[in-house]
Amino acid sequence: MIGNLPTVLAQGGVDWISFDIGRLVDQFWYNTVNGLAYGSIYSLVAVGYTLVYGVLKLINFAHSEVFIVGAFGAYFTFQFLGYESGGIAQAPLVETIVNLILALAVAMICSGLVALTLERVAYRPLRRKKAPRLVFLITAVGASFAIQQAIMLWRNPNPELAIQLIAPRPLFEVFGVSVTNIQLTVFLAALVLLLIADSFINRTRLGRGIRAVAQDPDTATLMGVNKERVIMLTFIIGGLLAGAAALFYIMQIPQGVVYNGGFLLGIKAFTAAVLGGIGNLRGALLGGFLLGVFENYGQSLLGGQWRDVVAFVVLIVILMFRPTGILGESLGKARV
Amino acid sequence: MSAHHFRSGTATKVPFGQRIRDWWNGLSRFHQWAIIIPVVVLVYLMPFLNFFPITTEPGTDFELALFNTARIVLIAIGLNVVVGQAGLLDLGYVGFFAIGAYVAALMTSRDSALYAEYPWLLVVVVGIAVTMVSGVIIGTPTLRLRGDYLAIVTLGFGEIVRLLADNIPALRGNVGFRNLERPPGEWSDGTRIFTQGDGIPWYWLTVTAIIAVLILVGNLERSRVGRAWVAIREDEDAAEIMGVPTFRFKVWAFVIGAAIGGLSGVLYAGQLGFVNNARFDVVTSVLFLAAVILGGSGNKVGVILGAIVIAYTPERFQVVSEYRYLIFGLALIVLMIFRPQGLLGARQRLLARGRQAYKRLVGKPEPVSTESPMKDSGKGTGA
Amino acid sequence: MTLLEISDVSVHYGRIRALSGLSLTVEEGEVVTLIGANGAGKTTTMRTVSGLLPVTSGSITFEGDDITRLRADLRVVRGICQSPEGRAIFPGMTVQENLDMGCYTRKDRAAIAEDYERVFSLFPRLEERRTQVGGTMSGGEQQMLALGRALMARPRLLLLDEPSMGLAPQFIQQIFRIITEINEQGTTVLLVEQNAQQALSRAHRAYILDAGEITRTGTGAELLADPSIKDAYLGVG
Amino acid sequence: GNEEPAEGGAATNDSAAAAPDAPTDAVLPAGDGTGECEDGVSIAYIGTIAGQNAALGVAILNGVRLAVEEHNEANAGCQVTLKEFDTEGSPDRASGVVTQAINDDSILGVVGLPFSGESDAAGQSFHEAGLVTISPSATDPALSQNGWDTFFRGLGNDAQQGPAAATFIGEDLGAESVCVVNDDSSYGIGLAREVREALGDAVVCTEEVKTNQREFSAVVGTIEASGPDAVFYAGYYTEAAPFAQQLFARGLQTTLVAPDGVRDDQFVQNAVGAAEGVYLTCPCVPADGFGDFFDAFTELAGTEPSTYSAEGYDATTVLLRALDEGLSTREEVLEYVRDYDAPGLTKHFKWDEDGELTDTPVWVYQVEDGEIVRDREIG
Amino acid sequence: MTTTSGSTPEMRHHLDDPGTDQPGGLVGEVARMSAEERAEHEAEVADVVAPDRDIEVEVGETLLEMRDVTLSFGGLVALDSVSFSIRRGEILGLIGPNGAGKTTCFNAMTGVYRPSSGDVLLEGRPLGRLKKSQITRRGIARTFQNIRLFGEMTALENVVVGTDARHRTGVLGALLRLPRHHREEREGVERAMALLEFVGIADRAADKAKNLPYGYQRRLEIARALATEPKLLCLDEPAAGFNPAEKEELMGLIREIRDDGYTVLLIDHDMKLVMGVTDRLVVLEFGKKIADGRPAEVREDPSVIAAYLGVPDDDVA
Ligand SMILES: Nc1ncnc2c1ncn2[C@@H]1O[C@H](COP(=O)(O)OP(=O)(O)OP(=O)(O)O)[C@@H](O)[C@H]1O
Ligand SMILES: Nc1ncnc2c1ncn2[C@@H]1O[C@H](COP(=O)(O)OP(=O)(O)OP(=O)(O)O)[C@@H](O)[C@H]1O
Ligand SMILES: CC(C)C[C@H](N)C(=O)O
Ligand SMILES: [Mg+2]
Ligand SMILES: [Mg+2]
Repeated sequence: MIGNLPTVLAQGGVDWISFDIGRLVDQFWYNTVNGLAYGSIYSLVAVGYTLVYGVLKLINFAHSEVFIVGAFGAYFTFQFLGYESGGIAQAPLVETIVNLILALAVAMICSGLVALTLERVAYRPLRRKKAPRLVFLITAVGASFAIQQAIMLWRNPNPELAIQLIAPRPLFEVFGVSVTNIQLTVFLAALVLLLIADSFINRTRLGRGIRAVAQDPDTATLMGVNKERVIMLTFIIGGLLAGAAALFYIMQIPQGVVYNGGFLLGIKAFTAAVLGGIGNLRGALLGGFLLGVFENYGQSLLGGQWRDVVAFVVLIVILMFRPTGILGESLGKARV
Repeated sequence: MSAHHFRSGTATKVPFGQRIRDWWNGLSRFHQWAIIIPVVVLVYLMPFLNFFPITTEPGTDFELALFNTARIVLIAIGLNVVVGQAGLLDLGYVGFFAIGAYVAALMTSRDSALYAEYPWLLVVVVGIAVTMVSGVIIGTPTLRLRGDYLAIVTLGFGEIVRLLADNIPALRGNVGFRNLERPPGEWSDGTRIFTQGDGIPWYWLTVTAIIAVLILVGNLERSRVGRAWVAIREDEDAAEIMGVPTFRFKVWAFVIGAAIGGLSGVLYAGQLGFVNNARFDVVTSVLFLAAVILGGSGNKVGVILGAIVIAYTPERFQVVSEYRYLIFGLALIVLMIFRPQGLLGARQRLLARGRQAYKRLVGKPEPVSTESPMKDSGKGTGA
Repeated sequence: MTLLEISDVSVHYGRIRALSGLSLTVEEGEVVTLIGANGAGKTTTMRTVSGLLPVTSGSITFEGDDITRLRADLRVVRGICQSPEGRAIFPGMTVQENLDMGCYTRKDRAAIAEDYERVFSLFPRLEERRTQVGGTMSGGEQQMLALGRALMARPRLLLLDEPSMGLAPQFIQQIFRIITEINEQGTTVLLVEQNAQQALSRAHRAYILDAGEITRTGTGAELLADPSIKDAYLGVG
Repeated sequence: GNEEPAEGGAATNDSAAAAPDAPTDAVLPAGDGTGECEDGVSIAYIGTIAGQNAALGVAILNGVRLAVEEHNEANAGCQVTLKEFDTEGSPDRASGVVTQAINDDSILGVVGLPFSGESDAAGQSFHEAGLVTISPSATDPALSQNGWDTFFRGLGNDAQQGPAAATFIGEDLGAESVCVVNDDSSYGIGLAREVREALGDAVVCTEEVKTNQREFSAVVGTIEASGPDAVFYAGYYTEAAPFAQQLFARGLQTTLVAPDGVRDDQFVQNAVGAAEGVYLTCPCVPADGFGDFFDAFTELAGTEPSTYSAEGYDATTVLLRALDEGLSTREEVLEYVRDYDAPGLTKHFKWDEDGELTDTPVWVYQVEDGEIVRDREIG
Repeated sequence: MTTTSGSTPEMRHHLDDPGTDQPGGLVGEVARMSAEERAEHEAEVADVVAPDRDIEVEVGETLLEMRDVTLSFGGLVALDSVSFSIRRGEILGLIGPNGAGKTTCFNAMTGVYRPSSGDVLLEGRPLGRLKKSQITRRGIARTFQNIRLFGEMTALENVVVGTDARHRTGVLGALLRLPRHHREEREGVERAMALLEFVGIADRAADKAKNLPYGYQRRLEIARALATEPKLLCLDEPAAGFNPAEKEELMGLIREIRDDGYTVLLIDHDMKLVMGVTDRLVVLEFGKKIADGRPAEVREDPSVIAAYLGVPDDDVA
């Protein structure tokens, strides 16, 4: 009976959500460290969304598949290098580093190629036909489906067996929280890659071309910018970074290279991109880190099942106050 | 006779959707009805056209496939109001569908603490009302956002709805609600009309709902409201400055879309008789969106076609079930590349009365097509 | 030498034909003006020359080479630059960055620095506002920026689509002075202007465009003197 | 006897109880070869085939296939078709699929549905359609309490498995503190409840995870904080594998015990090293003693029988017996099953009015060297 | 077609005797009507264009007042304590060098920007924090310097959107097609069509706005703004992109708008147009008002000459 509504809700009120502030405080630094490591992955993937969005105004739904193909690439490199799935490898440091760099290269190339192919096969023909913007969204979805399914048919729906190149090992402590070698590597490597990408976009001539196409493709052409090349370039950069993210992802979470494993991560990364201000590379970076960290805080405060809810609530709240994201251009374009 | 200098191009070919529309608009009212009525009859008779190549059997029960297709059509029509008309990119539409389904579940499943023997029609009304209210609740804070910021926030809300269903015990998560009540009524032999197994009554019910919704939504589109939506879609600032209370109309678009989504949620839950948290994810939202865009965002007939493609294709190819999503994904790409404006492009023609006014003032009928104002008016008479 | 030659070009927008068999030539070192009413096809012509619109028939040659199918950005490399109608500055870029875009295809650093000087001395407002975001500039300021940007490209052929639009009177005079000046320095100019009086008096030759076709051509002075032209484009009195 | 089967895939350790032999009087699918039935009669397997936790479904399905094959070979007069329906293992898909099966009039009996959640969602439909179902594996005790007269369970339920597991954890393992983790399925929730009730005060923490969850740091964190002697995970292998991995990656010193939903080689494979030493309870009877069945199954499926393969085989046998009698309506088959009273490979089949069996074993297995090996009978 | 090539004859008949040329198109249609028909037709058009004929026509009391309005963007003061007022029935010109703050003035009046200090008063009541759409309903309409039309809508629909500002039908009315809705729809469309004719682009009513040439788009903007039945019509550089002949027609059009009872605020850089049509001029420079008076006076004002007009140059004026 409707009369039960209060009871039902009250029961909920007591039961289903509780705020554990103690845990939030206790695990604050742990979450911060962990969140930053996770956030680096979001950031790297988010850049791909943001760049493509900037130039084509397209939410590239298939970017999550660009990512997952990179993950498979890295995974099979590990296998090729003779690492047994299952065990934790104990190779000498130098060898491990070389192998990691190798895997990084393969992952980046795989993702880059997929991104490029996508551009060629799914988007360029549409551009030629001057399709409306939303149509790209649908081919993106179609491509995402197709790639996922192809991987699934090839591999089967189960996650690949875990391979761990390096075992997590605490390196040092900050605020009483140990930072593992993996976390540190991932964080630093991601930061370096992001900085390179950023200076490429903001400092170089080609980067300026990208921004010009993003703002007004026709006029950019009138300035001598080769639009097609610029678009290709953004897909490649996005793909390369997603590939890097993929390697970092399997370093942190060895379990989970699975055909649809990119999906949720993709959504989170896109959320991060929007959070930071879509179209803005630094925004993607900031958004990724923020999202990673806040998710973890929320998880501590409310419990693991609320983690994703927290991510979206953070997004909504921030957009309420900054409707174009944290670093988004405010009204710059919308002069009346 | 006109100052106009355009000549119709010889090389350029007329797009398919345009041709259909030109043809349709060229028909008299009488002829239009003469086509509409048999088509509607045919639609109602679909369940009896259960033969190759239309049928989905042996993969899926044909009648249920029809119902599911109709259900997606209804959803697409609702989403089209939001996306196609008002231009609000909503990636969380499945949330409203979910709310409708959950209202039905909460009111009519014995697993629910709120269960009582409500008349089924009341469930429909409550379902729609609750989704509308949630449309307002979700719309009010988010509709100040523009474009894709709105898209991601709606996606977030859609996910939040799903995750709440996951996490609030009263909503029973994955376990779900069983044995939902169905509409009343018995055949003459005393068996229930609406059962889980028989798709036909459900299909008819949904088709009827679709027709009603089409009429109502059509009324809106041809009114100030529809114009306001398009204006907002085109240039929100300008619309506001031209006196259109944009925010209010955006919320309306959202709420009307929500109501239709809620209605189809109630229907879905009723037929299936079971509701849990599993089918309300982003992918489903995106599929709904795909239906709208595939058909031709903004064009009702197109959207219906799009929904049919989206819903029917996977059912049809259930037989090759392993490959069906691969086929489906590739089909989306190929279809879009071949028909980038959607199966039927966006509607564009003068308002009904505009045609009369135009004729009176310009002294000849409104040119039917959009692109060329002086369609095929022969060799221009330019100076 | 003929720098630009458009012969018998037709252009369509979907089913609409906007240019029908248009032919015109621009000689090296000339200022050529294109005049016509709203909707005559002036902008269409400019965009076609720049390569933003494909031709349905006819050909365009530049310095004797057929560029009909050449990509738009490569035409810029060859020296065709346009200041488009309605300014079309990059709204999210600063004034400085917008100007930088003007020399996207240039590599001669020293000359670029010189050109900055020149643009800034022509439009001091731009120098004051170097870091302002282009999209927030006033209409006239944006027009200055668009012109400055086109000048930064140091093209062989400069296409100006209504450069005086939105400018205050004292700037309009200046714009026309600049046109003459850069022309004297060797840049060929194809100019679309509604300020026909000024345009014609500055132009070596002019074309009258109507309904997608050239209806008259002659030297600037000839056309200025023609009463029917005067009536149609120069206003009464 | 106590001998190992010739193939000896499953290594037995010393402490392991012997696997039961096939009862000599067990009724087998082939029957006496005199079955007579109408043309075109069929039975259905409805359950996961390629969806969630597919391995569990496939293990059963192969048992069913084997039974039908053996039957058709032996009974020239009664050729039964097996129709397979994939529910993808999820309750929301099941309803639609079941409707389709119900609408197929040639289907006179159903083996399934394997999982409790989907059984729960679909049970009413079967009841309304009067189509008999024998589940070889669904263990949620509540399933038999819905008044569905078409529901028959071919094994013990979690009201037996739960307490048995609790006893095993408390007594055999000697754990004094236990964390009980469950997923969000009816099965996980129901089983965890039984286990918690039986464990009483020994339960020091309870956690819930979601279907398809892959990341368990929060749950593992809580467990770590409670430092239990043992962890009981009530759910399926898809989530259990990464869970186990992440649990032990933190270096927790605890024993993981999991139920039938985890008892599959996929778990061992997916969890990689983390599966080692994990105890798996299961109301399923070890099949390595059923020589002929074991061999025939291995030949047909290419793998050894696994969880509930034999139970699936037995359940099919019951339906085939009915068809051999020439029964041709759902009503008659239902009636036949209701009155059935005969031994099968795994146990004796005679259902009470709720559709439950009386004498049902529960076993515990352990992962040793990457193999799931039988340990002992616990209930 | 036999009109003088290049001009837009459709506008002619608003200005002078339509009999003197033989226009084609719409005008031709009108020309072929009999005298009474034509008179009737024009009365009809005029009637719909300005339904509130009883608006004060002679220059009357203050309609809008800018009171000490200051508006700054970051460090840049775009309007610096600007005060002036517009009287009912007048055509007021707002001029000044590029970047002087003219468009910003419009933006402050129409609610696009809020003044940092000071007030905008319409009919004595401050606009305060009214929403943009509410301000439009209160009676201020505008065109945009950078054209802002609804590109995918037809020209006619663009104008009908303007008329909607005066409609009262709600969503429910539209949903159920109540009689009032019917009436309002009919009136709106008729009025919109008449307005298109009024600005001279009726024959392109069925074209998508984005496909119209620049000059037509400007006219369409005017029609759309008029459709909201404003008390004050603000035109931001309406003549940009017009040739001198067209500008002249526009002058006639603006006068006619005023004669129909509207008050007009006009920004333009074309001195011939501004001097020819306005009753009064306000001059801004660097966000400050530097002059306010009749065109003839302002033209002679040395500070205005220095700031804006430059050395008088007949070519340009
Ligand atoms: N994108 C378009 N789609 C369809 N038609 C177009 C498009 N752009 C321009 N046109 C049409 O082509 C014709 C020529 O337009 P164009 O812009 O070249 O005129 P113009 O001479 O530059 O006019 P103005 O002086 O107003 O700028 C016009 O009638 C216009 O309606
Ligand atoms: N949003 C903004 N942010 C920063 N500066 C702005 C913004 N809007 C306008 N400005 C500046 O304020 C000044 C006034 O601009 P406004 O558009 O009002 O000029 P205007 O008088 O209309 O000039 P024009 O004749 O060129 O159109 C300009 O210098 C402009 O750069
Ligand atoms: C196949 C089995 C593991 C199924 C499980 N016992 C359940 O009830 O869902
Ligand atoms: Mg133009
Ligand atoms: Mg301005």
